[in-house]
Amino acid sequence: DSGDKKGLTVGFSQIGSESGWRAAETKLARQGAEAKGITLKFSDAQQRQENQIKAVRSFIAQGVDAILLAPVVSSGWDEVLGEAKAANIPVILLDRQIDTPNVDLYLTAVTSDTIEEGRVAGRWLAGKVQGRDCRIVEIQGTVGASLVANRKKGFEEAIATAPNLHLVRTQSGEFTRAKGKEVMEGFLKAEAPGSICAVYSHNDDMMIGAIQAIKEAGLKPGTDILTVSIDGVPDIFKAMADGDANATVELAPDMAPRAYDILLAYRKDHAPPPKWVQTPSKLYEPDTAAAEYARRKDLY
Amino acid sequence: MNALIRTLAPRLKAARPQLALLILALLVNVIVAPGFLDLRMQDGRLFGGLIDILNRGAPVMLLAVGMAPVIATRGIDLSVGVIMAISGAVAAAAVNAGLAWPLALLAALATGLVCGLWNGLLVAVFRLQPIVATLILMVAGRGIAQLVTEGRILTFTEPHLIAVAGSTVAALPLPVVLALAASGLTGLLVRAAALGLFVEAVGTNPRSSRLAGVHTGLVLGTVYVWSGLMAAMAGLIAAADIRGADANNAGLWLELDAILAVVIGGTSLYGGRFSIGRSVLGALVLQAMRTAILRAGLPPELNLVLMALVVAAVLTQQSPAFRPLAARLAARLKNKEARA
Amino acid sequence: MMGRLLNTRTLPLLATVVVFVLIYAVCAAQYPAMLGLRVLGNLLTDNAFLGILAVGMTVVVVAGGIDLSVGAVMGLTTVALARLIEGAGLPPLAAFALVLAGGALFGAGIGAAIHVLKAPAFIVTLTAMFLARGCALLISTDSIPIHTAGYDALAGAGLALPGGGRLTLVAGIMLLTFIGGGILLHGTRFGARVFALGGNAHFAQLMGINTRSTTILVHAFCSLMAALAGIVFSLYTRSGYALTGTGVELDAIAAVVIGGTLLTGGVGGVAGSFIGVLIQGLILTWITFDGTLSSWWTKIAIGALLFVFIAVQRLILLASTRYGRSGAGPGAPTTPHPAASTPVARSSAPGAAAPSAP
Amino acid sequence: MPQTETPVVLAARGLTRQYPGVRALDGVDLTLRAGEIHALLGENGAGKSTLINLLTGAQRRDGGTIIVDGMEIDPDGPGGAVRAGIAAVYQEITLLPNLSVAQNLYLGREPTRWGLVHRAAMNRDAGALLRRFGLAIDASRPLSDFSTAVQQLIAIARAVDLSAKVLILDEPTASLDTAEVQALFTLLRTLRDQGLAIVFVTHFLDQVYALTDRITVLRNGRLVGERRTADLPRLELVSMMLGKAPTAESHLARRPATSAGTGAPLVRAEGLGRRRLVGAFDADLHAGAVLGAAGLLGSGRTETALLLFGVETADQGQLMVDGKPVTLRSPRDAIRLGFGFCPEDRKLDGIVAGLSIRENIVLALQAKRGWWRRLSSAQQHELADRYIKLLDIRTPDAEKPIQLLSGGNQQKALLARWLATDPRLLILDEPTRGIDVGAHAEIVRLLEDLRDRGMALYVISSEIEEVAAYSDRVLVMRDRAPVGLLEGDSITPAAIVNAIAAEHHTGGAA
Ligand SMILES: Nc1ncnc2c1ncn2[C@@H]1O[C@H](COP(=O)(O)OP(=O)(O)OP(=O)(O)O)[C@@H](O)[C@H]1O
Ligand SMILES: Nc1ncnc2c1ncn2[C@@H]1O[C@H](COP(=O)(O)OP(=O)(O)OP(=O)(O)O)[C@@H](O)[C@H]1O
Ligand SMILES: [Mg+2]
Ligand SMILES: [Mg+2]
Repeated sequence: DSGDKKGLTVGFSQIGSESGWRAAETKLARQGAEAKGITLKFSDAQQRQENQIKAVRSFIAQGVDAILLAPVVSSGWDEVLGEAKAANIPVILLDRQIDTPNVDLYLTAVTSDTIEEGRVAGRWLAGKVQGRDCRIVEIQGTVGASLVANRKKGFEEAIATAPNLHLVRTQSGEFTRAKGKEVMEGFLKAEAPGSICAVYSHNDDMMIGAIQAIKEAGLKPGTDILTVSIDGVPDIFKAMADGDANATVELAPDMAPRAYDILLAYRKDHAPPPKWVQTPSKLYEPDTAAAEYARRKDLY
Repeated sequence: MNALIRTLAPRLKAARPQLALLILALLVNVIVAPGFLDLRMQDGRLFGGLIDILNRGAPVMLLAVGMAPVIATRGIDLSVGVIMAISGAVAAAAVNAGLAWPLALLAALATGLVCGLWNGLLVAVFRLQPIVATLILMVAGRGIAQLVTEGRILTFTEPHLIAVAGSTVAALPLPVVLALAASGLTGLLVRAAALGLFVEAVGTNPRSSRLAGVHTGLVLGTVYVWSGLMAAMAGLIAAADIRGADANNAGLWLELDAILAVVIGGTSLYGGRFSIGRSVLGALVLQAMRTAILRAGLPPELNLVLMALVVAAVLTQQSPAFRPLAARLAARLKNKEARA
Repeated sequence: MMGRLLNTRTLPLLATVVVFVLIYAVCAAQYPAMLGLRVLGNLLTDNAFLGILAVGMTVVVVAGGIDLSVGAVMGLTTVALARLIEGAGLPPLAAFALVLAGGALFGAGIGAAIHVLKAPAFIVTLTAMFLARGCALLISTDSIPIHTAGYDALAGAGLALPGGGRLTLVAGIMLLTFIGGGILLHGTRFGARVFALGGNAHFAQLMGINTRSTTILVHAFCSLMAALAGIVFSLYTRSGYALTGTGVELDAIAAVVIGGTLLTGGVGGVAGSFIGVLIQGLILTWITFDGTLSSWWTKIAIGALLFVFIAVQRLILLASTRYGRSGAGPGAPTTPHPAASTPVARSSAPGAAAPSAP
Repeated sequence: MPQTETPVVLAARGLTRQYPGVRALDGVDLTLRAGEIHALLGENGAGKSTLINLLTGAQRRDGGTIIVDGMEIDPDGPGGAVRAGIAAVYQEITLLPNLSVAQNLYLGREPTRWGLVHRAAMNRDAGALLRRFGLAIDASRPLSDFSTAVQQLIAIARAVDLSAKVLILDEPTASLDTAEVQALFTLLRTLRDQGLAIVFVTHFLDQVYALTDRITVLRNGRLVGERRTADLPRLELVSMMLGKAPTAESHLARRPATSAGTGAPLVRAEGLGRRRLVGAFDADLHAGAVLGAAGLLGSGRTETALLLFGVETADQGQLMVDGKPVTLRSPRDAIRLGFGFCPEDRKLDGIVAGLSIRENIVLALQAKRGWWRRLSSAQQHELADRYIKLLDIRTPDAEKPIQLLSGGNQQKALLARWLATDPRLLILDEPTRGIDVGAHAEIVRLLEDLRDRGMALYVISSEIEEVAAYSDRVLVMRDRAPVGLLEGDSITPAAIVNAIAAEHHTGGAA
């Protein structure tokens, strides 16, 4: 194959555009490609695995130089990745891992550790409330989405070590602001007034909805009820800066640029990269929120 | 006053099945969350479970108000969910671009109008089957909304726009007032003017209606435009509620809720008779059940199954086959009792 | 000859084929790679499950109904299969038989509910969709890979085509399903009953058709096809996942409608649906080949292309029905004209037809 | 005619059917003997169709027994009835327009080969079957390609082919012309002679006497009596049906308007026509006069009405209203000019089933007034009640859904719809089809009354005597083109028949 960087064509099969976070990931993928002189073939799968498989097949048919895949589910990729391999096209997984006995099918995976994200959130909460008794409600993502089980599992692991933390209610907010708000309203009604001490949300959008619900119920989010969520979208930093939220665990959206670097390095020296390039799951608190907001608001 | 009673009484009587369902759904809520029926006044606004249901149900109420006449013409509007998303996005983008809030509101409503006009054109002039005609906008419309927001949630701080969902009129949240006012206005338009008769005539026999001089194209166009307008209003409420336009998720699958509400309201999907009031009741029934499911504290994996069972029960209760069956069952029970 | 070829039934189909060929030609001119057998093979394989769903949907729609539950039933099937094979250790073929039977039963239940409750299919199948999806999530919220050796062999089976393409087993199943569906719908007594039911359920009943059993069988068949699509999908991905096929029912309906089957029932066929499926696959392939469209422009493009297809089809139909008054287009509401204008040979001579004053 | 009593094939006893607000059938008996043609007679709404529906199981009965060949049967639907040897042609054509003619004929019992439907055989058999009815049509064509008359014949053919013991025909001749009726009668007589029991419903008394052996009369859902046709004089039959002695005067005495057709016409069609629809025709419609249209089925009479009412747009000729040229692009244009139109297909183009009688009556007037000037409920009720009374529409109240009325009463409600708009020109396509003797006379009187009050009428009818009786001019159509215009004293049934039949080569080689 040609080793020149110029004229490199990369196909990117994105899950869809269901959230601001994902829009940011796509945006960074495009910007990064432009910066590195890569021609990016982008395909939006609209949340469907079959569309992703179709896209990967089309990429192969077009003879791209590499494929980025943000898989919507963890299993079911062996066949199509096998085809890519047979065609000698390296595949880099973004954002989510896949479940396969044959890790040779892809070059590497650039993802965060989603269980760890839950753990970070749980550990922060345990530290925050110290020994105080705390009844927690959880707003989880879409039932069946691949992150949900892990973010739940990690969080539960972390709070299991602290006997004073109790997860009392969990309901799905389907990753959306509106549903997050509705679910939180329900929690506030269903639990005895003042008895909820913290909310854990699987993403920031739902948390922003929940914060509004808490406010509308006449309580002070961040004070009366602690909040911790995952993603690190600009609006949650704004909320933290305003004192309405307590913590967020960042899921860095710059997965594609990292993948480009790996890819270019690989094409240069043909040394296989590590199978998992883990992105950090950093926790942010209000102290840095204003600065972080300023840094991010144009990124999204 | 007497006249009011005379017009309302038969309607209430016709709405007995829906009222029964609503009461049942509210009862479930009471069981799930004691204190559900409590109402309290705070800062000049009523709070309580009933208000929540009205407030949360407002968007679907509006959609159902627009959907009922559409279904009565033997049509269907699958695009209302995305019209919500587009209009919300337009409003948010407009205020964020510095447009005055009244203009932003008008722009959002105009968006709904244009979308409805497009649907109406395809159905009435181009003569496409309504499902297909509105499917086109359903597919493309979400993209249009995302084009406006670039896939982000467009958060806004314009107080007047937020007030669409956040303010209070006569102790009720504004969305509730808006939804009720829209149903009242639509009801008036439909029954006090002749539109209702034309809609029902076109829905049952378009050929006869045309021969009788009814402007069928205009009637069809109007109902889709109205549906678009109602959806735009619902979209404004949804955006104002979360202070942001979420083009990706606003109104997602709500068209199905609206259709369900209209059907629970007793309108046949084969066109003909329809009732705005009962469709609104249908929307409330749905919201009450959804609220109960959300608050029951059961694992979320069960949500869909519960929803399915609830709708199945509603369908059974409404089915014409159910009444004699229930009567027979009751009779048999009575017999058994008598024998025992 | 031309007249026979261009009658009201074949015309929508012909228009669909013409549109398909036109668009394919445009695509191929832009991206020559799309011309190869590889892309064609992919088109069949990648849309195999959709094609199978479309066969079932065609039958339901011709019978005057609709089925919104097919995507969910397909998803449920994939999870059930994964559980049965990976969890319970059932041999794949036994698991297939089990889910097919389950699918048919589920559909029979839908049909029975529609008949007994006199409820519209739209709502009953919407409820069934909630139920199937809910059950799938109860079985497992995770996606479950299937690694049984036999499964891989089945999934990998296929014929190599020249040019790097493959005619896979799943594509073969789809083609067979279309042939089988065509025979069922157009060649059997059952098919005639389906058309009768869709034409006018009440009249069909007056003509002695058992509408209850027909409704039940039609929906059983559709869900059976959904289960088969689930099997194909699980072979295609070698895994089971509860959210598989979300929204696919609308694609299937669109394929059926593009293929010239009327949603009002009584008119249509599976051949058109086949083209409808290919057209949808083509749209997506073109969009990926293009590769410059953002997420939102992708959606807009899909909607716009759908519109263009339907518009072109209607224009073709309108242009050709100018030479004969009858014929409803695809997507057009049926307003049958009772007195069409075809002259008819009468055996009684005009002289003999003169009435004698009574 | 059989002299000795043949064995009873079917005995129905005490059949009862209650609809909300109407007891449509109240303990009615019916006895059918092998090899007889049995007329079932009664006014509109007497319960004839209901009785038939109960016999075939198309509707559940509330009481009574049906015994076929000594065995009690309980048909759970038309399928069950067919298995018991009973087949029926219903009043409205209940065939499936989306299927081919052959498929309609053999639905549910298609010939098969290797388990698949043997289309070629089916089409062949269908062709052979239809030839017995004088139809030489391609049975593989969709049913919707054919006219009502042909469809009616196909429905009859299907029932004849299905019936083993009992054949029921509910107003089979309503849309057939004389030749077709004769052909049908010949066939029915053959079937009778083969031992079939045939039930025949009609409103044409001539046909009753020409064909039937025995008569059962219903009135208001009750049995009035059963007689042998030969023993029952016409006048007595009519009084059995009406429940009172009929007025002596025949409604078919010629009574044209006294001063009709003079002066400028209200509406004048000059060479109006449309390609592939109907050839150019001239017509003058005067206030206070009736223009009749006569012709065989399919001669293009309906099409002239479609052009005059703007349902189809003319592509040649000129329409003048009040001496001014106008172009009609839709029915609304015509209505604005004060036209009204009662179409021939009641079910498809006329009634809005599901809406009440009241709503059906006010529909055209309301459409004329527009969206905003709504008729108040009080006005609507007043209008509906007035016309229900004026036209003697048999219904408990105006709120009943119109599709539950008997056919004749639906026709009257449609007439009411147009009368309510107070039209200047009323176009009536087959206004007396399916209407009973009593109502027939009423409608004819009503038309004369409307004419005398200065309305212009254009009446299309297949009943030549009727056309001859009240028309001031008669337009004769053949092969979609006008072939003659009769005026004044030259209008006699014989003259019309001659005009239809004469010089058929000039009628246009369409
Ligand atoms: N489905 C129904 N529901 C309620 N009433 C009905 C229904 N069908 C018929 N009726 C009523 O039953 C009575 C008998 O109707 P039927 O159709 O049997 O009359 P008919 O003798 O056939 O009249 P025609 O000569 O006009 O056809 C009528 O008063 C009619 O309004
Ligand atoms: N005897 C027939 N056999 C077959 N087709 C016929 C016959 N008579 C008419 N048609 C067709 O039926 C259609 C209906 O005829 P049309 O309505 O123009 O005639 P009409 O004079 O109004 O007759 P009608 O007496 O039914 O009102 C026409 O398209 C004609 O081709
Ligand atoms: Mg009758
Ligand atoms: Mg006619």
